[in-house]
Amino acid sequence: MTTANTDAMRPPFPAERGVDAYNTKLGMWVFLASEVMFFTALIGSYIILRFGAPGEWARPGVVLNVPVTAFNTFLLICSSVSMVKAYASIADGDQRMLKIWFLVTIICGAAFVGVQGFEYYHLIHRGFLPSGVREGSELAELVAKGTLSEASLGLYGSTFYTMTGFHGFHVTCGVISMIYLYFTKVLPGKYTQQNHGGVEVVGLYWHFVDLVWIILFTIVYLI
Amino acid sequence: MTTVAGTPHVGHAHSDDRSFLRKYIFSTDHKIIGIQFLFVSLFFLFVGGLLAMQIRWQLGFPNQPMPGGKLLPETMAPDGVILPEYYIQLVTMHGTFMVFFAVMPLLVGVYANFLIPLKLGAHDMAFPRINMASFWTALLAGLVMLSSLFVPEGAARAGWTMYAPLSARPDLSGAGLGQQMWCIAIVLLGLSSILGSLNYITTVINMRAPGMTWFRMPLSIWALFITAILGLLALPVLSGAAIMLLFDQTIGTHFFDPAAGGQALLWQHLFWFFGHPEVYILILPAMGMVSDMIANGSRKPIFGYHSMVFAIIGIGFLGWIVWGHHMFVSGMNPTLGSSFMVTTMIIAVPSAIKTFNWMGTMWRGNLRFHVPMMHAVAFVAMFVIGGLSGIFMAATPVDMHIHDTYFIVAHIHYVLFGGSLFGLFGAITFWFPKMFGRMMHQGWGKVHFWLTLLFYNLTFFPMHILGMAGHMRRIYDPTMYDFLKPYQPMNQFISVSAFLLFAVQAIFALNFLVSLFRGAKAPQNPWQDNGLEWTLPNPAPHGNWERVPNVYRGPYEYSHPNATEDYLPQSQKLPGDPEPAAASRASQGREA
Amino acid sequence: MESVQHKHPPYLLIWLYLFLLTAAELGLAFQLPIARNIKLLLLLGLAVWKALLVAMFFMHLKFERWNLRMLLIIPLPLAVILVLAVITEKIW
Amino acid sequence: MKWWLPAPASTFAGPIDGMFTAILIITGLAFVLVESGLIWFIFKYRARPGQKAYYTHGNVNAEYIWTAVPAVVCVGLAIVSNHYWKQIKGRDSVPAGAYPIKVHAKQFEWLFTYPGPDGKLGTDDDIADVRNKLHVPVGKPVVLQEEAEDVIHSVFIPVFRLRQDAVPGMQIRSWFIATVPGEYDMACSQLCGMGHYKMHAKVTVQSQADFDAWLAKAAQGDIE
Repeated sequence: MTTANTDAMRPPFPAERGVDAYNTKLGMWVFLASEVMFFTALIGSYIILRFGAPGEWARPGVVLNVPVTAFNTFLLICSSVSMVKAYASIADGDQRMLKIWFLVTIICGAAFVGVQGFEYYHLIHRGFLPSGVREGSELAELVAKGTLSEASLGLYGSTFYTMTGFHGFHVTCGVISMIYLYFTKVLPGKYTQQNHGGVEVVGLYWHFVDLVWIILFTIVYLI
Repeated sequence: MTTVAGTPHVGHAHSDDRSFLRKYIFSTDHKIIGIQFLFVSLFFLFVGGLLAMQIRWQLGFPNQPMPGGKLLPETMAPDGVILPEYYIQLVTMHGTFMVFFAVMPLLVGVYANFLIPLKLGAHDMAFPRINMASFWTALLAGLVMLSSLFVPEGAARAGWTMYAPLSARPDLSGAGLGQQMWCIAIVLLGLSSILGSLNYITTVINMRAPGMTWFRMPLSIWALFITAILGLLALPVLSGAAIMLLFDQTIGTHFFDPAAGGQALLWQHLFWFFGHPEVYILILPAMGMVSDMIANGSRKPIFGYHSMVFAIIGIGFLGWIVWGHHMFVSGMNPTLGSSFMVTTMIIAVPSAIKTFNWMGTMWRGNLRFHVPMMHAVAFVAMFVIGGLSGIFMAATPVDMHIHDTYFIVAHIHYVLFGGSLFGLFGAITFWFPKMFGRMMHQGWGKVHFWLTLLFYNLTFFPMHILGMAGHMRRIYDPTMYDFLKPYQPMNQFISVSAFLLFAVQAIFALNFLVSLFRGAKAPQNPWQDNGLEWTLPNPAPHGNWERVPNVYRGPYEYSHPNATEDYLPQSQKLPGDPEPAAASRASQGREA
Repeated sequence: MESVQHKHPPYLLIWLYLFLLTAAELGLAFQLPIARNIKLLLLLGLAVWKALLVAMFFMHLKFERWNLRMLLIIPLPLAVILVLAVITEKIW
Repeated sequence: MKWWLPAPASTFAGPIDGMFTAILIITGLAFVLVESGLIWFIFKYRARPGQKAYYTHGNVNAEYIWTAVPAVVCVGLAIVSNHYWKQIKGRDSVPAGAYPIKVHAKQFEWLFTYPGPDGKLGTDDDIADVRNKLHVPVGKPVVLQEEAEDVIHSVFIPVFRLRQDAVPGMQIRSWFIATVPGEYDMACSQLCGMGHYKMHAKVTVQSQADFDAWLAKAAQGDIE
């Protein structure tokens, strides 16, 4: 009785309404506001620590593999587009295109997580750890040659792995929930032109994750 | 769309065929979840109190065996004498339990859940299942925190503020696993609060009964709404910080480790950026509920409803830009200190407005001193002391002397005990009939009130004097210091008062438990209140309303000239009241 | 059901924008020999531009009512206050 | 047992105690006003048969007054606070030629380093790492250069009204002028671990001559 209405794409009636958004959509926006603050804590700490870091911060591209991540960025942007296309399809009542675009989104998202795992594996292999540089690794040699300043590498590792790790965690959560929706709602054709709140709401989350990555990519990899 | 004016919707109880487990344990009903929060957080309140008693024993009677102390293991108190390492665990866990697992869930978990749908005329929360998840996450967090007391090295040892680098370095604090469990529990609690907050916010924005416009909402709901916003935006910062702290402890990151370029003050900034809104999370709901109780007890509309609302909003906003006043002597840039000092002084103003408006409400009223009203008036009286003592700390030069002394301890207890807990005792008594269908005993309630008020002041007022003398917080043995030796009798006096204060809470506990089973059956509207919740039977059925009532006026129309009684429920239609526009906007009502 | 009535925004065009902006960022970061501070500002500007594109079109903020937009705007000043206050700390 | 602040022994004590007293008077007035008002209302307006409450939603003028008065008072206090704050902690407040003493805080003791005859820290003639004994000359500005080895500690000397955290990774300066010769307690006021409570030092304020004599002896290793 009470939950029946929450997924429908209209505000609950009869009621005073603060915003013209149905509950799940409003709830997702509210949740995203809190996510902004969570990433503020992580990104803000990064900015603050970088400002006060001893020794020169590693220049972009020295430690991190930017081309791979640029490809990853591209993947995530593509998945965002396919997500919004999926939404537009079902808003026009097109079940077939919804299924296709939704699947593309899941694949791009999963590929992003995979590439990030690959990136982590290689970084750790090269000696880049959350605590700094591993003794006797490739990066340790760069430090010995003076290409890298060791003083700030500990902070570099700490902030890099925490920020990208938590972003990756969010992407993973998004992929899992999309797979769940794909099999329980999308494939059985439960979304309709009138009722497709789930696609819109998971889309909001997905675009937000994309948005965070756009910021992270710039400030972590390029600056 | 007509609602029969003021008629109780009795006899509409839905046929409820849910199993016991669904109904009382894994329930999605906001009322049951509120009650679950109530029992759990009262338990943690008891735990926090028990820890405080041990602190007081050590301070009053250092190095003497504590009565019953032999029950504690050797690692805490050999022969009943508290060890210094156990003492700082006590200090840490008392603060942690009281702030995060007692007062915060009591105010927000219990009353936001219980009151928001009932007072706004909704069937339930916007997301009942998320609501249930929020409770179970909070319980899990509490259990993790509680069990950390019993791991080999004991619980976290860096104070409830968990200042790094002490908290980040197991080799320096002496506690490894306990510190990690603290972080994990706090992250879980943050998750629970965020889930709860997004529920409260969505419900308040989208699910108000027709006619329940923003400025017809009771002040309790306004306060809980702003509290939810504060929680929504503050808790993730704490969670982020706790995660970084956890990584510092476990995987070797260097966020707060100055040796590798990390910043010790970063933790303080993040913590207090969360921490100051948190302080208002701990007091705003009590302010809101006290406003309801004072208007009810005075039989008079609240004085200056709009300015009360704006004061709540103002506190909610200013609460974000005062965090640096916890850090005046931390080595923070003194110029930054000046700006924080100014904002801190300014935040005193909305609190002053609220205090005077409460007094204005009582002025020329017809005061009924039922137990909730007594607690509400005591709230005002005690909150004033806590608020005024805050001005001493806001003045930066004075803060140099009283920072980290018992003056601060006195201040926070005047606000959290004198404020929040008095508000809560009142609220528990006030909504007890709504929760359980029975009344709490008024006579015993009054006995409990007077004894608590007495021993509470005897416990916490002398702490101001100790603080002025320079008595530091969190020290194991004050008799180590020549300048504190003369104050030992006062410490003993405080300890004895604290034991008595703790003991008289048994009256409340017994009253609560006995009333649960033997209390007098509650009438429909025991306090003759205007709130929507009192149009329902006690306790309210699952789903609350058959048909959502229409709302015709604000919540505080007591002694209205046109009403026959001295109260006028929000859903009672007087001749000439227009039907709310939202009621006719759509034909699809949400019938059961 | 307002969102159905109005025409969908040109999503593929925005995708193209995002792609080009990302390419521009990469070029800026690694190819262009300009002063570091200017580079930093330009890169941040591009990132904000991209983020705004995503928020406005993909998340439909452009088509929402102001009070829903407010929801996401409220935390932003708080974030800025936190970071700025702590950074002033380092500058003294 | 004194029911007041400790006896003052530095130049800061005057303004700080003065502000404390002023705030006590102001808040005391507010306290008396509110509490006596409450008690008066409780008696005067208690429920009586036949009495009906006065139906009003408030009074805008009254609200203006009780918004404006606290606002003015608080802003006034803020101005006064800031005035003294700048004198005590301000960036440029440390007097030129203040006598430097290095304070090295670690779990759970204080190590003080005094400059030798050259009056400068960091030179060979420093009298390094005097444990838990702070000696200062009376009437002369002294600047403590605080640093911490492991965790945050806090220098707290109640009679001087001086408190300043020592933070690892930061160099923090904190100054005062002692006014009354004598022996005082110094404590750590920031929880710094298990032994926090026993991290105390003795502060001796003495005349310049006595101080010089003590310093000369300390240079020989005799710090008593």
